[in-house]
Amino acid sequence: MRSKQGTNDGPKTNEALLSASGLTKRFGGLTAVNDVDFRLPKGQIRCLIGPNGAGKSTFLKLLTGFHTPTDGTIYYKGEDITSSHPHIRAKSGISFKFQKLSTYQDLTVEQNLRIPTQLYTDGDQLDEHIDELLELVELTDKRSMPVTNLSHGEQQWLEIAMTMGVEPELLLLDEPTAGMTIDETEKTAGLVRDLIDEDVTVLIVEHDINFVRGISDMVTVMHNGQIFAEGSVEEIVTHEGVKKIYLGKSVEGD
Amino acid sequence: MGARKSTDRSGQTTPNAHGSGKNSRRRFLKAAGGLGSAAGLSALAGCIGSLGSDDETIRIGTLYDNSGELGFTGEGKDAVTEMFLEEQDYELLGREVELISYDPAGDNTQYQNLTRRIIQEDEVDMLFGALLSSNREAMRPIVNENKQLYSYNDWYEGGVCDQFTFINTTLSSQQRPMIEFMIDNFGPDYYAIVADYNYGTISNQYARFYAEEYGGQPVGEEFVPLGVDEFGSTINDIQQADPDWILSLTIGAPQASFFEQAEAAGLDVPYGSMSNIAGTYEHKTFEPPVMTDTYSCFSYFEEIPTERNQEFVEKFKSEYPDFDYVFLSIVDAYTALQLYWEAVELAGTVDQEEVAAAYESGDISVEAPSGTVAMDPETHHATQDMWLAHVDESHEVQFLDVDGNPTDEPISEQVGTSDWFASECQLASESTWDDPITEQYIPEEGDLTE
Amino acid sequence: MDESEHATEESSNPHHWFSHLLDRFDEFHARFEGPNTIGNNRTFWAVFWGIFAILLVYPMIVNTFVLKTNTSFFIWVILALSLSIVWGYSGIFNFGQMATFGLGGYAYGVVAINLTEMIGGTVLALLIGVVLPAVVMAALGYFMFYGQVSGLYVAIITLVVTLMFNLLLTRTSGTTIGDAQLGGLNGMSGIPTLELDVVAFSFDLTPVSEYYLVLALMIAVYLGLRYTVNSYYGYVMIAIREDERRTQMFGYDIRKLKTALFSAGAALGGLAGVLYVSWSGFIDPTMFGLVSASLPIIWVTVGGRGTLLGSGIAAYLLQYTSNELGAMGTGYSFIFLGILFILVILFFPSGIVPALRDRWVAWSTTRKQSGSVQEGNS
Amino acid sequence: MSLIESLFGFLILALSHFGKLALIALGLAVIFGIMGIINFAHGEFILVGAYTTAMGYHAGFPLLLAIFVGGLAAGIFGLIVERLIIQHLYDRLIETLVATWGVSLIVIQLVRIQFGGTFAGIHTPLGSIQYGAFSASTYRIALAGAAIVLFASTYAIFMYTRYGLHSRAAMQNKEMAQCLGIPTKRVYMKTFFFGSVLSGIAGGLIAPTVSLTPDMGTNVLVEAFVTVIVGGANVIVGTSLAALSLGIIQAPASMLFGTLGGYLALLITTVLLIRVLPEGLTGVVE
Repeated sequence: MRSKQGTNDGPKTNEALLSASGLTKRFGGLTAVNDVDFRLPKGQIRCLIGPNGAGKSTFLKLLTGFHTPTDGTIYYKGEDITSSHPHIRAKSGISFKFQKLSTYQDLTVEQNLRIPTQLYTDGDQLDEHIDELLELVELTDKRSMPVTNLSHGEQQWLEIAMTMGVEPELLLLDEPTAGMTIDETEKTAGLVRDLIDEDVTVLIVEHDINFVRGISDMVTVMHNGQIFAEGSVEEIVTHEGVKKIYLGKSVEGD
Repeated sequence: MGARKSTDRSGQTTPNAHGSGKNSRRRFLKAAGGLGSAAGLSALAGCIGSLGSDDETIRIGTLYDNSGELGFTGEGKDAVTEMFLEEQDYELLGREVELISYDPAGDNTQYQNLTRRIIQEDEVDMLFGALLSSNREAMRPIVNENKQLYSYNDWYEGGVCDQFTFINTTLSSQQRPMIEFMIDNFGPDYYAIVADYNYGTISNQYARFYAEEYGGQPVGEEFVPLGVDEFGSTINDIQQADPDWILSLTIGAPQASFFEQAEAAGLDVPYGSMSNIAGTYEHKTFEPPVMTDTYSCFSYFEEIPTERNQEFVEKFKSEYPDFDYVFLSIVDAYTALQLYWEAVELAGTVDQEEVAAAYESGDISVEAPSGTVAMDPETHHATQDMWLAHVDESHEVQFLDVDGNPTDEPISEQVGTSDWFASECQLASESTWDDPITEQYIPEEGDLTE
Repeated sequence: MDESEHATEESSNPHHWFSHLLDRFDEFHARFEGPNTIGNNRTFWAVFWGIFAILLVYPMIVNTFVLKTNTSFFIWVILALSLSIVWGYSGIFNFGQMATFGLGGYAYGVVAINLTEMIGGTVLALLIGVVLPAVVMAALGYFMFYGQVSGLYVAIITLVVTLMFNLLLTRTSGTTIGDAQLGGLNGMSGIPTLELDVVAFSFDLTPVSEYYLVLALMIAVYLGLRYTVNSYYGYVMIAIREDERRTQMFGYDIRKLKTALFSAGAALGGLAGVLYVSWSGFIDPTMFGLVSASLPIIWVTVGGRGTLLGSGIAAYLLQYTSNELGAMGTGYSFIFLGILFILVILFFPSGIVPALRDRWVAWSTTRKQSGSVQEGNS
Repeated sequence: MSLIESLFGFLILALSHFGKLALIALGLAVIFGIMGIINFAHGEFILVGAYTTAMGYHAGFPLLLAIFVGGLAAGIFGLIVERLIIQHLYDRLIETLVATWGVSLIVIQLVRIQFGGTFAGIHTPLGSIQYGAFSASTYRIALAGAAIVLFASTYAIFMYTRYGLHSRAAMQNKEMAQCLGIPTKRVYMKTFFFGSVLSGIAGGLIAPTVSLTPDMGTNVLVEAFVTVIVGGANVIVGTSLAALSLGIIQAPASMLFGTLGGYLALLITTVLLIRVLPEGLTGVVE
């Protein structure tokens, strides 16, 4: 895999890989994201939680360029990327995994991996790289199968491998464990943890607090389109206000 | 040119009186099992085509739409072709005549395919066909490439100057007596509603030229795309221009909605029409008084009061009761056959080059239902009588003379093509079978006046 | 989709030179094979070249009329293949593929008529006939794809643009470009046939040589596209078709890619248009009408959207059938086509050819299974 | 032409364009808005309505009754199409489009074989109104009124009936509606019927102003499409606004540049609008 430059800023430095200021998104009368200021230091694994409709998914989509913000600015590696096109952001190292499963159903496992990787890896190393990724998600023996033959969990992992194929520096995962069994969730957690070794910064939207506890350094809580609280997992779990906003509300879905 | 079926026929199905007879003579190519062995079958079809020729039989081919938008017009032409052949006992020069017809269904691609088929596979001695000018123009390249004798016989804007093509029908330039009549009787200012394609715009050029010659001018012109049936702004515009009369060059059923809408809007101006009544019998399809005071000038109307015509109309209607108006296209198809028969008899052979020479002899002239029709050697177009029809409040037709008095005579006799075209097109003197001219001349601005 | 039972596994062939030959045969075809196309085994290619051989001797057994007609069917096949790429593989529902055909035809006609005296004039006309639709559709594509127009709206815009061409060309009865009369609804006629008289060799196209030229082009286009869809570009096309946004998030500039694909498809459609006009000597605005515009869509739908082979076969057979129905003189050909069409969509939603392929695969798999253990799920 | 008169003329023209566009688009909009499918045979539903109305009228029915019968006939025809074809193709936009195109081919050809190139029309009723030196057909102005009535009724049906509630739910979120126990398949069937009836009534209403030909559906199809697309997903507000604004654009364009100009203006506006507002006018309203 591509060796990351600048190893001197090891994990947990204070330099922000990504930051947003005054980020706002309105849909007609609804304000989904409201004046959010956000910093994500390089190398961190951050979880984003919050009740239904808190604006988490919208926030992620603003970061990927999927939505254009109504107001505010997004900086990535010190550059203003607020109005740059999604594919430009992807090329500069932001990779996104949709909440909804979005592997390519008409292609084989290997072809699915080829789509992201072939843009970033030289032709002679491509096959090798794909082998590595297949191994990572333990799908080597299924490489020439149509994706439709894979289980739901396997497809999720394949997609994580695909998002890794673009050599990301920042990985945005929208509910990677949605619809998974407990075993599958554990395996996913393992996969995400491995990413730390790859020197990737990760932002995960997640509900499963056990999952969060297992992998995350820091947690950000969104509520009503705003950042409600931020801190370590333990701080958040014991936070009175956070308890309150979750009370009586569904912890399912966004 | 939209063929219209009239009210009381509306509930009936396709004509069957002539259908059965025709079908038996129509050459069918087996398409059974077409899917799967296409290539093989068309190969087979090809072999049959070349084997089946019989030198004794004379083959006449027709390509008239029997379905599609103008299907009814084509059915009329095929019906009258059959009637004519029956009158001749399917004989010419003592030899048997075989009729081969296909239905191009109004599709130019089909016209091309079938023209190829009828010439190269069926090897017809004479080809009749095309309804619209665009159909004809699709056919002509293939006709010319194969040096095929060809008759076009449906009213059009004029201008085809082609060694292999012979044309008998009303040309836009031959309608000039109507323009003169309208200017003399109603005034010089007219408003033109023109179908926005070749037939309309070129005919309009002729109209403008003749109007100028007779001291009139357009006070407004509206070009309407084919298929448009919305005339609100046109009617407004006409009322603003306040013309003495309206020149109608509307084509097709959608555009005929103009008359209904004008009537509904209370527009009360006489129409001088170059495209209605004779061919598309709006006076039969609209409820009176929509077409009141329409003046139309063509070589043929069903109502022409000559004995020859009334006999013809009676015979045709009794044989083909589905047609309760004998429109121009039917009679022109009949006359085209008369002209061919005369040319072949004069030539004494069906050899196409010799028949063409006979057509060009200057001696071809027949007594058609419309009157005397002669073939002009230089232009390959017919010279014929023009009738001016007036539609009254109850949609009855009277024929008028130049002063507007009822008459039993044509308004002008033996009308030829425009002077401009006659000077441009000199086939007999400038074109030969082996070095043919195959043009369509379209007058450009100023061409006509020179 | 996938069907990779390569017939390469058998070994112990006593005739070594023969098995060597077979290997070379397979090797040659490998570049055209992959999970994105139908027909990835020795049998397919044997049949393919067999049919090709028959087509090579075809002119010797039929008359000019049949030959000419077949040539036009091949041209329609090329048009179908172009839409198969744009719509079938890339998912851009282009209602204007016939318009690219018409534009190519008109461009060729105008240039060829004007340069009829010039050596290589018609070849230049051919090039322009290919480039012009590509440029026009690139501009339209830029307008649409950079404006985030997608899906159904692309269909509507391409349809509306096609109808506008129709409307405008109908009005050109008096319009001339140089020596060429556009001719309005009557169309443009007197268009010279393609003359391949560039430098090395020179011959006028007779019906026979025209047949061979079009046949060669059809085969070349088919193989070229098979190569393309099984390469890097093929995966990307399918990725765009399946999920534009996902693909974009991987770093692909789908706006650019779609514009390029749209334009490349137009170039191919233009080529077909040029060949057609050279074949018929005539073109008219009905090429831009609603009925014409839907023809390629019918072929691709009936044959199978995700397959080049299916689109091509459907184009050939449907054109053949409507030709024959036309000659039989019935008004029922459209009714027949309409019913066929609905039945295919209801019962073979992915098209007839893929459905037949699936049957075939199922049949041959069960046969193999009953004989020996099946090798590799595919 | 005085200013007042030309203003009046423009108003009448815009009104009649609005009326026609709104009428021919409504049925299509209902089906598109709620079921999300494009009915390419829409023009033929209008044709069925128009032909049936004319038949009824010639059989001696009063015009209004004949129009009602026309609407019913189109509705029954729609129901048959839905049962035979559409119900198997829900959620498959492109397939529906192509299949309904097949229906359109069949209907046009059958009508042509059965009735020939044209069909006896209906004389335009109600006479004309005079303004200064100008006059216009009263019936055509009445059509705009009819369009408004039809829109209001459609609105009422959506707002105040059980079917309306269900269909709105299905439109918002199909999965959710299903979870709530709404029989979406039945709702879709009813919607298709309802849309067909509306198209049939539209056909009956415009029948006295146009020539009845087998191609009449094809002729209005593009205009109907364009209106619905410009309108966007909101059936009532979007479509009526689209018809109004397109009418207002088409009227002066056709006054200035003739009928062709008006038609081109309509098409060009549409292409530009889709580019600027991919959601249609609905996007602006909401």
